[in-house]
Amino acid sequence: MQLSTNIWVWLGVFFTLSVLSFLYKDNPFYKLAEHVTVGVSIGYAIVLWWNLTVYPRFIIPVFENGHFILIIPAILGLMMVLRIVPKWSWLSRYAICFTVGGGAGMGIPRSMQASVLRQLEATMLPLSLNSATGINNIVIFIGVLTVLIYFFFSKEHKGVFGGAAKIGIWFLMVGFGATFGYTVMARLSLFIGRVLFILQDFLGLNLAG
Amino acid sequence: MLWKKQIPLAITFITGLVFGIQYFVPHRTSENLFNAYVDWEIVIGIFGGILAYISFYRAHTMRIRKKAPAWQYSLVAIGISLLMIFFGFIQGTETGTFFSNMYFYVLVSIEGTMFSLLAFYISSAAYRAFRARSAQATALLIAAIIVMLGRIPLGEQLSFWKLIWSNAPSFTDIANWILNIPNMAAKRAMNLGIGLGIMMLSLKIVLGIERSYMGSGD
Amino acid sequence: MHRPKVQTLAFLAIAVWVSMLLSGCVQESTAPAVPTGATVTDIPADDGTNILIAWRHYKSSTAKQYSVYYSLSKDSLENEDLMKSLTPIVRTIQTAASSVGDTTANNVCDLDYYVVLDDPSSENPRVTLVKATNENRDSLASIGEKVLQVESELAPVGQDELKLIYAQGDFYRVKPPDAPGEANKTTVENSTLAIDSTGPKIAEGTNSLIFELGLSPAEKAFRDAEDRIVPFDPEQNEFFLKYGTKILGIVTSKSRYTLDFDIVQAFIRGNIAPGQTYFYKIVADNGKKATASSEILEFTPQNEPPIPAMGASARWDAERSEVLFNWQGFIPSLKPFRDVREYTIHKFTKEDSACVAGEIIGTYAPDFTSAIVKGEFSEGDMFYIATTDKSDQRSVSQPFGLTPFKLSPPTLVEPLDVVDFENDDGGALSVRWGVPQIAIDIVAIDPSPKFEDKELGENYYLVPTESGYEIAHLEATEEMPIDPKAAPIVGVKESKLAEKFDVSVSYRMFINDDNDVLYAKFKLDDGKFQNDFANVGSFKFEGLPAGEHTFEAVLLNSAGKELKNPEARVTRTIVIDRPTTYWDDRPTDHLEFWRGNAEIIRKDTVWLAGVPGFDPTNRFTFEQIGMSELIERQIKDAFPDSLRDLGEYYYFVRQVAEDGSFTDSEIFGPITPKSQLYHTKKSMVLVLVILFIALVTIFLKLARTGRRFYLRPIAGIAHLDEALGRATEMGRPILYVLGLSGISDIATLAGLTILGRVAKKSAEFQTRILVPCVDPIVMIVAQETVKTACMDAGRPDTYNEDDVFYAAGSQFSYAAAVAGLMVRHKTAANFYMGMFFAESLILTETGSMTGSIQIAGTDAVTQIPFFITTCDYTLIGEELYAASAYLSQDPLQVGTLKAQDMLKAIYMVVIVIGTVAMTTGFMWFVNLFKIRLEQ
Amino acid sequence: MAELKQEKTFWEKLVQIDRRFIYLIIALAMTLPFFFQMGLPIPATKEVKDIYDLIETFKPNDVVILSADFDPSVSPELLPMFDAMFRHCLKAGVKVIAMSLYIQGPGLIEPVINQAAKDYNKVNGIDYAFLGWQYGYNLVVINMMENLKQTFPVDYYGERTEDLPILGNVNNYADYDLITSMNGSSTYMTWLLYAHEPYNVPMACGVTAVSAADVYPYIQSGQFIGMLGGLKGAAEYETLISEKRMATMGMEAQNWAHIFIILFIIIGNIGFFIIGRKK
Repeated sequence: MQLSTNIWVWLGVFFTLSVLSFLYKDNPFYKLAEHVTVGVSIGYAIVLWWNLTVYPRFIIPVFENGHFILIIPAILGLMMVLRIVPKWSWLSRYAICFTVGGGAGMGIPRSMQASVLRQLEATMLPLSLNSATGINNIVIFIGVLTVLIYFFFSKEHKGVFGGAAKIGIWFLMVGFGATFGYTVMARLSLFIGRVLFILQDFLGLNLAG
Repeated sequence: MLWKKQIPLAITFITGLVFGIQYFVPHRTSENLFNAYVDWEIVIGIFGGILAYISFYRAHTMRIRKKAPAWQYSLVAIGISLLMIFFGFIQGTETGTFFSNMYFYVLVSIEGTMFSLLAFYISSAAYRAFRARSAQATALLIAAIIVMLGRIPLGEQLSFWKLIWSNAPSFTDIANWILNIPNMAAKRAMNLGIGLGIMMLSLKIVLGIERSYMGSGD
Repeated sequence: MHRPKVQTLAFLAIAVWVSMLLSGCVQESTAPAVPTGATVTDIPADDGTNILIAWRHYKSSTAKQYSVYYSLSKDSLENEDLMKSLTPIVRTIQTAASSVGDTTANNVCDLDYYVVLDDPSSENPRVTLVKATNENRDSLASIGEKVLQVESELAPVGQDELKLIYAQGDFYRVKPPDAPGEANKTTVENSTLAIDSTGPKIAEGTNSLIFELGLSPAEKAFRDAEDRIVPFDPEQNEFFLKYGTKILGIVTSKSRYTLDFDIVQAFIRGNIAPGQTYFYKIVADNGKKATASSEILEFTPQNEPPIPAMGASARWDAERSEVLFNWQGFIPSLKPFRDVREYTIHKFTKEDSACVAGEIIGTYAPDFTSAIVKGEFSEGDMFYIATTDKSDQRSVSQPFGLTPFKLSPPTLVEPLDVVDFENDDGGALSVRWGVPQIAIDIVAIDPSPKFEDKELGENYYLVPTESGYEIAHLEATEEMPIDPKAAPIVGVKESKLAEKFDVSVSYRMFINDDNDVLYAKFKLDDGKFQNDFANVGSFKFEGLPAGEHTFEAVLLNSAGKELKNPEARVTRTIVIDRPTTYWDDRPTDHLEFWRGNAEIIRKDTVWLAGVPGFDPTNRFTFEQIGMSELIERQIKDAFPDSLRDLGEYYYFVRQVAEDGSFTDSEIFGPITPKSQLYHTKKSMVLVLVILFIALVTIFLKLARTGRRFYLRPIAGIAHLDEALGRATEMGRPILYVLGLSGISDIATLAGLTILGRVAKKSAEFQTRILVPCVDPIVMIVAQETVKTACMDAGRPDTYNEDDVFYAAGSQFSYAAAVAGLMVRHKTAANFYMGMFFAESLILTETGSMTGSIQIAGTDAVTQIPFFITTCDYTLIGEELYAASAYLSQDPLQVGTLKAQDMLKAIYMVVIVIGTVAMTTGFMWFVNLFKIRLEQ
Repeated sequence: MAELKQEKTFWEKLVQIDRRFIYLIIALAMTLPFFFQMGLPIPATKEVKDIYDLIETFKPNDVVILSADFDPSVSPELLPMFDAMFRHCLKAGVKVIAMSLYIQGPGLIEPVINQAAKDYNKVNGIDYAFLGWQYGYNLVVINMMENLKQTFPVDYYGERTEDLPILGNVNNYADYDLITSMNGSSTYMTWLLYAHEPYNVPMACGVTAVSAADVYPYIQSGQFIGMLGGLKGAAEYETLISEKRMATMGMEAQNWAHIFIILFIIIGNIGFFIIGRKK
């Protein structure tokens, strides 16, 4: 183990600790970290924004390849910026509506295909009792149906319907359980990532061994 | 009124309609229209980006001018962002530059750690708050525990019953089954609902029923 | 509070950065290496407009970009300003990520090597490394430099003050590894180990042998020699790769030698004239204003005559009175530079020994390499093939004679057709042929192979032979050293035969888009048929007993019916008594596809003497666009934009037999690709979308017109009131959290609706309600909501604006603030209605510690579980919307909800029917919902 | 009131234990294991293996697109995935294209890419391409399905993409053999909607454990070939390419962290019931 000599690593550790200090209570170090993030990410964003989009996708095409038509969307884009000028903010709507409308229009049939049709198709499975898959398929069939019923609001949960809804809630709970377990895992992984950073990059321990 | 509401709504409706239909039309013209639209959108968005940056600087300069509580932080934020821009353009963005170091060691450290706080909150919540309040909550917790055991290497070792009956399913197997069968079923049903919700929202937007995206004001 | 502390902090931070800017952020730019070793290659047999220039790029050089300037006049290269006017060929160098600074430099002082250069004056001297001995050390020191370090990884340039020398030489550092390398294994299938009087033998058998081998003598010698630096020896290539590390850089006290370079190539294509002499110069640029340029060199492109046709043959079928000519027209790798106008086949006569005046038998476009000529031929006829290029240069093949032969032209595949590609933007046509066909492959493996160890004596070696391996008993002696390829046998294992096998059968479908084929169903021995619903393409059988087994597979159409044609069914009976692989042979129709189009042919200036451009009736003006591949029984001729919309396209298909004889189809066409207006495969989506829109609009209309719909009571609402009651009893305030997201979020809106209800009730009970907000807009709306609620309750006095307030802007600060709130006010009931993220944990945990009743409602799937386990009641997902709709009875919300319900109902029906159909193998319904939009 | 004064029972004390104590335990549980590694095997689950196997079947000219659609907040989970898959692609010698729909993505993956390139001495632009980021989420996806080089005129280092040898004949959807999006939210839906569904490009995804459970429906429906779920997924992939890296190491800590969380839940609930019964 040898301590890192890289000033940046030290900086990283300093901020890691400043953020962790929030566990004790909200404090200036945490606030500093919070604002540094904002600063860095904005600066970072602006540079990439220019290097990777504005320059190659607008400046070059328009001023070198002469696709002047692109000036129109550019103007629309600038109209969007007018949002911050209360008097002119309504102008931004033209750009926004153009964007949002198209997006919405594209979305409907595509979601229909990807998250409805394909999903329905995948739920049509051959049921049978004499093979593991067959039985699993039965479980899936019941599961999907009953959960759909649980979220069906036009009929009171009574009788058979109510029974189905009850089964549905159990499926939901198992599903949420899975999410729960996985989420716990995720949260822990995040901290482990930081621990690894401190142990390896900062303290320079060789853990792989 | 007309200029501020009707026409924008009309634009939404028309673009929505056109590109809804476009999906079903493989014809060249429709292809070209689509691609042109996408190109335009990208340029619009690129310039829309300015909005975010301006509002950032506005917000913080405001705080500094107003000497709002803890305004010094805004000073830091602005100062650092300017530094990033300066070095990003002067020195480039490759590994080892100020720009990339700032990003990789500072930003990543901070944001990474911020969310890793949750590791602690979740552990104390696990201890003090996650309660099997009802049969269903119990089922949830049990499923969760199985998944948690199934997703770690140790899970195999902890499946003690395998000592007696060696080809019984281990925690890992059970977890995988839960994830692939009941969980899958439940999530599919929910996704169907969510998908509906999304389409519903899009439709309302196209039909001009949902307008909140247009921002406040008349 | 701690303002001063904060101030100092902030400025301290700034200071840290400023100091950092000064620390090592500055790089001085080192000039790149002078481009050297330039070579010029004139592309053979081209039209003299192509030149390939290659030179060395040293990896440690800072060169980022090379520009090759060329011109007819020398001085335009000498003079900077004139050079600016030239447009160079630019090659950007993709530098391998220059390492972040760490180099695995290793010190080799005590190895005592010296660098000696062949001629130090040259730009890239050749390095020799000499190991010093006591005798020659001093002399070496005088002519060379002592090696301090050898680098297997290039250090970033400009690190040290050493003189950079770009040298040549290929050396490896070879260290004897400290660990003894583990024995490598060789398996010999289908054999047994027979041990007789003469010793062990590898005999024919059903087992497999695994030999554990020690290092071969040669390898052992190489590996165990002392630590050394040796020039690379291709003979021992794999040893070098295994035990050596390539040396890329050598460091002495004075200089840093770089040995590692790439060859960079630049093409000059077109815009140079044949026969002219050009001058050129290569300029290296490091992207930071520092350049280095080579001296001025020259090249002269030539328009060579075409390569004469090779391997020409004439196979004569007397009774068909046909001759099949075959020739190798052009070197395939040079195709892009092909300069051929036509091939002509001539009769060869003694008189015309110069091959200039022979009678022409046929003329063919450059893509052709074979032709069948009808006519009367006689023994002893001789021919030659002349190749003419676009500038009328001509070269002729060796004269060749007839060889009697039985031509067997294949019968053309049936059916065969050229169709417009469906559902596209008119950018493709498609050639399709053949009937649906299936082939199966069977792989049987021993799931748990058992081996027994065999005993062999000392000094047995495994010697590779032509046929395989043999075991030899060898003793190394002075006069006869052991064959270096032979490896000492450390151990032998022989497999025991298995009784049970894992068998996987995979099938292949040979089909095209015109065939209506779904997948195969499959039968083992006389079991039941099973369908491959999931299109896995294979079936697995575990623990299949050894012996004879019958596998049957048949293709099904989209209606789940068996295909009738015999090719669509296979029945294979094979004996499985050892690990086996069986392969059905694939259909072997070998097709060539030829396309003709007036525009394209002109574009490519394929042009026959006497034939003006493209002629749809003359096959020899067509160009070949491809050959048939194995599985797909169709080719998609998708036109790049340059070849689109060029009017009429013609095709013909040539089917070639094993022996090279062929049959041509009739010419298809004219065909013009069409741009479809409707995508037929998306019909189901269309239906559902229309249904969706219809339902939504209808229900919204109805709801607007005041029609009341039934909504089932949501259990959660009852709990809300209960919690309120409890709060009132305890006389403690209640807390209402609207979540993190903005006003446009449906969840937030639902939350606000419910807030209205809660606020109204709490106003009636005169219970204080706290609403901390994140989003300013949400806050304003919330204030309005609460205010009106108090009005409705007839208790405007209970409304206190400060109770609906802005807590904090960022996620965690907000969580902390609200948590504090709970503790301070000992809130009796907490409501969480809206969109939540990770902070939900912090809130609900504190809530449950303060022992308040908690009721949550959100559509954030990842947070719901935490609410369920920490709250007394949770509105899950859409229940939240439902609750809000139920409370507000707002037509918009209710209508939406009803429409969604209707669609859900439809989903359920579809799923049920579909499942039944699938279970009963009633496929057509399921297929309505199968949409696969092909690539 | 009287009740409050009453002496606290063992369980009450245990349940109301100071949270910082719990923080300490869990912090140790996530740190110490690195010093006492168990090196337990991490067998790959089907979802992960399927991706690996597919790439194994690829030929040198096949194209794999790895899209790092995430930001630092989730990088501990997703970066190892990217790392493992990127390395596998280099190893398998397929053309691999790294990109990101999130502006913060490129900065994260660049060091990883460089390191991997160094370890396998592969060259940018020849063995792999790093296109960086482009504005427009779904627009980028739509656009690159039709024309990659127009969508990304330059790569992350500002080289014109036309000049990159690797992209020589990589132009549109027809040339992509696998797209894998690592994302911390549901960006995989964008890819599903605009890449997989219309063009049938094979897709896989790497997601944070948080959203992993929601992806299974799409695997079962065959829309995704497979999925890497959280750190475990990454670790499994590392096992497959037999390289012990960040994720595999992380699992050492993950083991104990999970065990302790489970213990917390159990103890907490026992306490809850005992106290409950007393009241």
